[in-house]
Amino acid sequence: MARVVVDVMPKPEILDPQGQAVANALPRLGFDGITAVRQGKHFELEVADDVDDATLAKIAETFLANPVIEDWTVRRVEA
Amino acid sequence: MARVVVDVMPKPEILDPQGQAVANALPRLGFDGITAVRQGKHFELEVADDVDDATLAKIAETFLANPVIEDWTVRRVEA
Amino acid sequence: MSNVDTVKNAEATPDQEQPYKELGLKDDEYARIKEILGRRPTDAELAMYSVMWSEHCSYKSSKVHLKYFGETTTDEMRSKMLAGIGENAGVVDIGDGWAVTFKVESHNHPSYVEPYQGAATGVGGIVRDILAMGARPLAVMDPLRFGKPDAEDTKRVVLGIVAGVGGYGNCLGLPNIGGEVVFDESYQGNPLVNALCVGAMKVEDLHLAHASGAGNKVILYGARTGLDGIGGVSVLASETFDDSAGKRKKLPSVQVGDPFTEKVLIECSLELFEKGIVVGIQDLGGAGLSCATSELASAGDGGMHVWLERVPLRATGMTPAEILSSESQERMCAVVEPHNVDAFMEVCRKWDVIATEIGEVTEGDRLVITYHDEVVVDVPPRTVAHEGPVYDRPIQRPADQDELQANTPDSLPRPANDELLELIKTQAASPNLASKRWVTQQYDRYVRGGTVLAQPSDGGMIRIGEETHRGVALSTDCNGRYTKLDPYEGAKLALAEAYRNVSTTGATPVAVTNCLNFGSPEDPAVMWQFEQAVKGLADGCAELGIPVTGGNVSFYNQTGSTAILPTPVVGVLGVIDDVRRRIPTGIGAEAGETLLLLGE
Amino acid sequence: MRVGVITFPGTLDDVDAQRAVRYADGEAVPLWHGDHDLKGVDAVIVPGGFSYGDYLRCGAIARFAPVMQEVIEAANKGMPVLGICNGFQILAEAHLLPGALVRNHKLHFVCRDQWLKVENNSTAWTTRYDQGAEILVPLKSGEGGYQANEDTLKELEDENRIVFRYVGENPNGSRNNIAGITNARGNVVGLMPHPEHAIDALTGPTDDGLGMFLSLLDTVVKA
Ligand SMILES: Nc1ncnc2c1ncn2[C@@H]1O[C@H](COP(=O)(O)OP(=O)(O)O)[C@@H](O)[C@H]1O
Repeated sequence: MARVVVDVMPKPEILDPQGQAVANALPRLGFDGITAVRQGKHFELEVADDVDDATLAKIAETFLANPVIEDWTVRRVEA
Repeated sequence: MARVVVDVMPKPEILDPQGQAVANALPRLGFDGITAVRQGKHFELEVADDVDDATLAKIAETFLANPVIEDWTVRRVEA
Repeated sequence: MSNVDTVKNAEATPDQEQPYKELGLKDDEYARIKEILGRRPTDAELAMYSVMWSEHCSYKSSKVHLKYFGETTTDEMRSKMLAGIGENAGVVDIGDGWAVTFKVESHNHPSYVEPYQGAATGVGGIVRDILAMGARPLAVMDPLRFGKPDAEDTKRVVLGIVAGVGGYGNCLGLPNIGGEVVFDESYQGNPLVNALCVGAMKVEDLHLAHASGAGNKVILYGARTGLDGIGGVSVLASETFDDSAGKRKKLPSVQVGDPFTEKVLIECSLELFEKGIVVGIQDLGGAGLSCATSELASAGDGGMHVWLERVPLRATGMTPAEILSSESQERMCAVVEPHNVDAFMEVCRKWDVIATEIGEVTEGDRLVITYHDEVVVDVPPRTVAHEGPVYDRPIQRPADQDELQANTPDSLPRPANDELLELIKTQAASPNLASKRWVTQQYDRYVRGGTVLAQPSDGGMIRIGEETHRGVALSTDCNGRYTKLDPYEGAKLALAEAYRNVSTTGATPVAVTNCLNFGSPEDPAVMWQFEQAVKGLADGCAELGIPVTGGNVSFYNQTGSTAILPTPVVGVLGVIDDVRRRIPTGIGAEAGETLLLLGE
Repeated sequence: MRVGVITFPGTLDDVDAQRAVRYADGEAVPLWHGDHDLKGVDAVIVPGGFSYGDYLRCGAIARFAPVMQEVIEAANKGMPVLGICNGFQILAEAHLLPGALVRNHKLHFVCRDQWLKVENNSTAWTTRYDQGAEILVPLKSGEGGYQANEDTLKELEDENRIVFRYVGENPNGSRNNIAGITNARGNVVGLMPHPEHAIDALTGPTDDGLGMFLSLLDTVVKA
C-alpha cells in the first residue's frame, strides 16, 4: 500500500473565481500580505503496490482532472 | 514573496461523499487497486515575506478550513 | 508599445500582409474593410471587423430570411411590442404598467467542449441580455438536446450541462421554470444548449442600448478582462505574442463562469437603473468590447472615444486587439452623464463591483480607440456593428426529401393487441418520454417566491406584479424530427405546441422568441431547411396574430458533413391578469373531474 | 414585530424571507452585511442563497461580515435568530449552532418538496406546530448534509435540540436525518429546507412554512 497525492489546479490562464473569493476576503478579515490565491482539489489515494506511475497519471489526466481547464500533479508520499 | 500551500481534508470520521464517489467510479473505469480516496481542497497562496507561520496557521484554522469537519496542513514551497 | 499597430502605422505600411483569412474573413470582405477605411485596417480594427462580421454576430447568412419576420408582422401584431428584433431582447407591454422582456440564445459548441462551463456561461450570457434592457431577470428555461442516451460521451455531456445550467442559474437566484430534454443521434458531438431568460420592468424604465449626448462617459463595470475567447484573434499577435518572460501566452480554451460576480452585477445594475443614472447600457457577450462599443456608438447620435489602456485586465501583456476581442464574462458597459459618474461609482463601490471610465461620447461620427495615446482604431461604428456583409446563399431542397416524406408510418407493421402493453411500457421508459425529474430536480424553481407553475407543468408561469397578481407564462418547444420531414410545417408545429402549452396554463399568448439551430449555411440543403422554417414560423405567427420579438440563429451545428436535425426552438410568452386563475397540469386533483378531448 | 433580514452579496432568498415576515404581520427590516447595525429589530433571519458565491465553503466568508458580529452578540443574549439553508450554514460557521453542512451524498443539487417531522415545538420559531406534526416545504441545496461528531450528535439528541427531521428517504446524507437544529437556549434555529417558500399554496407546495414566522410572532409578543 502506498499513499498517493494528486493535486488538481485551475490552469493559470483560466479564471479562478474560488481563489479570487478567498483572496478578496482575506484583507477584510485582517490578513494582509497575501497577494494571490488559487484554489484547487487535493486527492489522497490508498494505492496497491502494483499500480504504476503511468496508471496514476492516467487516472489524474482522464478522471480526477479536467485537462481542458485544469493542471494536475501526482506524487507518492509516505503513508 | 513565498508560495504557501494549504491542504484541507475532511476529517477521517466525517463522511466524504466526493472521495467515495471517486473511489466507486475507478473500478468501473477499469482502474483497480485503489482502495480508498479522500477529496479535499488545495490552496496556493502568494505570500509577502513578512507573513509568519503563526499567521498562516491562523488563516488555515479560522478561514480556509472548518475544524469541525476538516484537518489542514500548511507548508512553504519554492516559488 | 513599439509593436502596437497604429492607424499611423497602417497608413505608412499599406501593403503589409494581414491574416484576415485566418480570422475568417473572405477576400471581398477584407477588400470592403479597406474601402470603408481608405487604408488597410490596423490589427485592432481587423480584430473588430472579423468578430463583428462573423456569422454569429452579423447574421450574414440569415439576415435576408429573417427580414420575413418583419414583413409578416402587422401593425396590430406590433401594438404591444415596445422593442423587437434588433434590440438585445424583445419587449412587450403586459399591462398594469409592466413590460416583459424575453429571449432565447444558444451556447451549443462551447457546451460540447466543456459541458459545465459552456452551459453555465450560456445562462450567464442570456441573463445579461435581459438585464441590458433595464429589466430584472426573473426566470430561466433551458431547451436541451443530447446525443444517443447510451453513448458513453452523452453521459459526460448530460451530467456537465445539467450541472452547469443549475450551478449558474441557482447561484443567480433565478427559478428554472421549464425547458426540454431531447435525445437524438444527430446531436452526438453537437449537443444544443439553448437558454431562455425572462425579465420585467416598469414600462418607463426600458433601457435601449445607445450612446447619445456628447460628453457622456462610457463606463465598463464588472469582471476584469482576460484572454478568454480570443482564440482566433491571437494570430494577430504573432510579433507581440511573447510576453516579458519570453514565453508564449497561453490562451484559455474555455471560459469559466463566475455566477457570484454576475449576481452582484445584476443587483448593482438594477440599483443604477433605479437611481436613473444610466443613459445607455450594453452587455458584453460575444465579441466583447468590440461589440459593446461599436453597437453603443452606432445606435447613438455621435461618435465615441475609448482609452483602451484603462480597461482593468486579468492577464499580462494583452494587445489592443486582444482587449477588444476578449469575451471575458460578467461585464457590462454603461453610458452615463458626467454629473452622474460619482453616483455611479458609489453604487459600484457598495456592491464591490470594479468600474472604470474607459471612454466618452464625442461630437463626431467615428469610433476612435486609443492605446497609450496612439490611435489603434478609427472607424465608422455602423460599418462594424450594423453594416456587415449579407449573403443570399444558395438554397436547394434535398434530393432525398421526397423519399423521406414517402416513408410514412403506413409501412410499419401494426402491433398486435397483446403487444400494446409492452409497447406502451417501452415508450414510457424511453429517455425522450420518461420523467425529466433527474434534470429538473437539480434546478431551483422556488427562489424569489414568484413561481406559480414549473415542472411538470406544460408551461412555466411566474407572478410579475405582487399586488395585482399579473403574471406571464412561457413554453419552449420543437420537434426536430417533424422539422426534418417538413421544415415549414415543423416550425409551425413547434409554434403551435408552445402556443398550446401556454394557453393550457390559462395565459393568453402574446409574443414569440426563437432559437434557430441548424447545420452549415454553406450547405444548400440546410439553407433550404432554414428558409422553410423561418417562413413556417412567420406564417404561423401571422395566423395566430402574435409577433416574433427576437431570437437567435445558431449555424454550423454539425459533425463532419452531417447536420443536426433542424431544430427551430420556439418560445411563446403569454400573459395572465391573475395568476391565481392558473390551470395546473394534470388530472385527478379533485374527484368527479370530467376529461374532455378538444380538437380532431 | 420588526424582523431583520440580512442581505449579503449573493443572498437570494431575502425577498422571500421578507415576504414571509409580512405574511405573519411582521415588519421586515432589510439589514446590510457591511453594517454593524441591527436597526433595533426583535429578531433576525439569515436567508438562503450563495453568500460571496460560497466558493470556499458555504457560509465561510459571510460569517465574518460586520453584521454577523452583531447577530452573534444578540443571539448570545437571547434574540431569536433563524438561519435558512445558506443561513443555517452561516450560523454553523459562526458557531452559533454546532456541526457543519457538507456536500449532498449524491453530489447533486437537490430541489424538491420535502416532508419534515417537527421534533421540537418549544423553540422560538416552532411553537405553532404540534409536536410530531409533518409539514411539506421545499428543500433546495447542494450542501445540505448535516455532519457532527458523535458527541455532538448525542448531545443534540439527548437535549431534544433536533427541531426537524427528514421524513422518508434521506435527501442529502444528513446524520440522523437531521433537517434543522437549535441551540441550547432555543432561540437560534437553523434548517436546510425553506419554510419561506411555503407560505402560500400558490407559489409553494403548501403554506406549512408560515408556522415558523407565526411562532416568532408569539415569541416576540410574549417577550
Ligand atoms: N431542461 C429542462 N429544464 C427545465 N425543465 C425541464 C427541462 N426539461 C423538461 N423540463 C420540464 O419538465 C416537465 C416535463 O417535461 P417533458 O417530459 O418534456 O414534458 P412534455 O413532453 O409535456 O413537454 C415540463 O414541465 C418541462 O418544462
